[in-house]
Amino acid sequence: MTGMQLIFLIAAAVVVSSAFMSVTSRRMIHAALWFVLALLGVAVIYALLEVSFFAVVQVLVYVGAIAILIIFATMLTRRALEDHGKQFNRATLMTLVIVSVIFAGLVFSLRSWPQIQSMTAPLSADQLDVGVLGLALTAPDGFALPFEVTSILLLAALIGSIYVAYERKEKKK
Amino acid sequence: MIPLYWYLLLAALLFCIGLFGVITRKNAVGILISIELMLNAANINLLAFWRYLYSETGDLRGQVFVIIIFVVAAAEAAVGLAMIISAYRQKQTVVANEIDSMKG
Amino acid sequence: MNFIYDPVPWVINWLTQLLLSWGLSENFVTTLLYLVGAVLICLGAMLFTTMLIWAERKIGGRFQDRLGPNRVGPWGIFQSIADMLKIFTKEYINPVGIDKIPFNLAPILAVAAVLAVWAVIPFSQTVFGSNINVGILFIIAIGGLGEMAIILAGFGSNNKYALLGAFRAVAQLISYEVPMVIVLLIPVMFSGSMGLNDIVQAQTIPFIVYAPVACMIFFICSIAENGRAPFDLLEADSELVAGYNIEYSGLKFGMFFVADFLHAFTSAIVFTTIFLGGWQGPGVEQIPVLGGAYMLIKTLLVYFLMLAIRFTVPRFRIDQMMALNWKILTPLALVTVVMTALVDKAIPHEMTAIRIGALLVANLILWLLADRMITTFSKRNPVQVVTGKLRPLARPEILSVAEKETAQ
Amino acid sequence: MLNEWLYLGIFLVIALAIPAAALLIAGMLSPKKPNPIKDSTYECGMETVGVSWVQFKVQYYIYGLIFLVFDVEIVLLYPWAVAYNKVALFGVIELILFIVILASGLLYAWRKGALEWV
Repeated sequence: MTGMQLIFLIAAAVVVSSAFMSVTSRRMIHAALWFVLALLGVAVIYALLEVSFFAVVQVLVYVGAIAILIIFATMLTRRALEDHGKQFNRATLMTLVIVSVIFAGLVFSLRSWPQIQSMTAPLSADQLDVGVLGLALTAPDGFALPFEVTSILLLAALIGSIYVAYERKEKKK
Repeated sequence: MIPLYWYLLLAALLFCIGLFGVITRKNAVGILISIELMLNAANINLLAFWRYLYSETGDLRGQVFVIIIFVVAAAEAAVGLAMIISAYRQKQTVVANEIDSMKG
Repeated sequence: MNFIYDPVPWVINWLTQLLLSWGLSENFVTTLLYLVGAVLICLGAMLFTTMLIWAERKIGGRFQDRLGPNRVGPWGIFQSIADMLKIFTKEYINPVGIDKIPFNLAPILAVAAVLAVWAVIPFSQTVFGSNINVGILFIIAIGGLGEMAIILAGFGSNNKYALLGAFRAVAQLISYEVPMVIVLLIPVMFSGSMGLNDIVQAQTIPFIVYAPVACMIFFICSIAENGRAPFDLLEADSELVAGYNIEYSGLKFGMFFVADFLHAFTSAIVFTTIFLGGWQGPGVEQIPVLGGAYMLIKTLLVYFLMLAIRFTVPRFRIDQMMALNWKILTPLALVTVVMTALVDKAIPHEMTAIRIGALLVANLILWLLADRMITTFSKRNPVQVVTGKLRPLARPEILSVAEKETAQ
Repeated sequence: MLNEWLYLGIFLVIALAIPAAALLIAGMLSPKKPNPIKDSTYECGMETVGVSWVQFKVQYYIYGLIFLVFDVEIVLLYPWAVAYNKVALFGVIELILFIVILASGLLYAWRKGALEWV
């Protein structure tokens, strides 16, 4: 076993266990904190894949922004269902069975796939260059249109969520 | 080196945990967290496939897809949480089953 | 390689040869050297901080016409060591109802989030930890971990004020991250890389010369990210009890304290690296060790400037602070990026002098325009008048404008 | 690249370990004499009323929201900035379009009054 595999296994164990804790813990704020740990583990996985840009963006966007937003929202809605009451609905056992079946199916289909054992060489400096991605994102025959569309999607999300979340003044008075 | 299927197994496991959370969680914020976990699983898959099968060909579709998923995840978190907050303000609950009518 | 001209790589080289000659594997030697380097840098930064605390108190004293620490040792130079001994032996108080793991993790994470920035800083041409190709984003991302530490502290303390302080702090930090992230696009555009050493290498003429507006915005934002005056609302003792760290005692509080000072110095280093040319200076090509000296001098100058601002400028109100960020800095940063991209593209790259001149002029024009607009805006909306009664104001000329408004 | 990440990983572990070790040592040196008054929640001498989980106003969420959208968009511009010297004028126009879309979001928030700290 090489050092890299060891690091992968540790990171994967952290990801899986903290993801599990985050979907099962009672208090929502704990769930959010476990979620953060899972995200950091995923960032380590990205670093092992040598996609540094995405490893850093994972921390920046998920941990630095989305997780903080989730924590803010948890604080805003905490009066309901925080420590008391059941956190899960009745179908828990049934769901467990279904999810296990799905997982078994995924593993089975992976086993029958020919390229499953593929290995890879370290990336060359050219492939590591983030600028290549930038060029592809702005080239007219590349991904320029999807890139602009994402910005419109975010604009729509911003306007929509401010409209929904913002307390109207006249209601308060 | 790490074989490809390790990444795929991890992603599958993460996806199933997320799915479990989405179905069983009562708290709407919890459901959102679970969805984000599933999106992360998809991202691991996309990047692993790009790295192992497409990195030599100069095909960047895998990476661009991940970028778009980041954007979608951000938009989803923003709008989803805003709706949860709004629903909480109207009905004082974050239990997904109880927010079943959209009428204010 | 000469020991006197470039000592650190010389030592590293010698150590590598020595360890390899003992028959250790190459990977193991690399890992071991990385470990030693990391420990040295972290410990060095922490110990340096204790000296900085003394310097800051001394300089702060002089700014405010006091003596500052003057009892322990000559000029009170051992004051920090005495404080350190004291804080090491103080009791940890664990208040009722704390959430143990977040409560204890928060001070560790607060320090680690600042220390980690030092991993990517180039100290001289040949001495840098990691010239990772996403260095700038790494620094910003690590800042996100600092926010997480604040949230952990606020939530773990089981105290209303701590939680409220934490939320205010996080709101401030994330807000000021926005113009900072926007403005950092400009050095990346000029140098064509996100690696910090590449950015320094590109600065034969420091970026402050031809991106002064970006530089100014970054400077303001990094002061705000430190939570120092005039942006010290996070621990404004007259408003909040003490902010998110209210329930901490002993060295756990000390860790937040250290993180605060270390953060200020770290932002001075980052500022030097990104806008002042880092280790660049006359003669570094021949004698790389000079680069370290240039770096230190520049950083200390920036740090002194930060101290000067801290000890002279009064504090913002929170609404003013947020307005400054969202209504002035963010739009200005967006305009700066667009303008820089256009001007830089318009003039061919070979005409360096003209390009730099044009960028400088464009920046100055932008600065004047922004200043004009802010002045007009603030004249038009002078003060918030509270139900017909005027607040006492420090600047009478604004008062007269406000009076005119109410008279109409 | 993996070597750079190895260094970063080691550095992060050390950066976590040093403060943790300091806290542990101080914990061994320091006295432990808890009593109920000392351990009570500090609220300027007042008795604590209710749980610490006060309700927060939505303004924090709004700032978080605008921050999230800006952060994601700008971070996606970084690959563009790295490639800046190689992109044609079309790339710059695209940037302007991108930033105009972003700025209109900010303008909406401004008009809506979502940027005011009330």
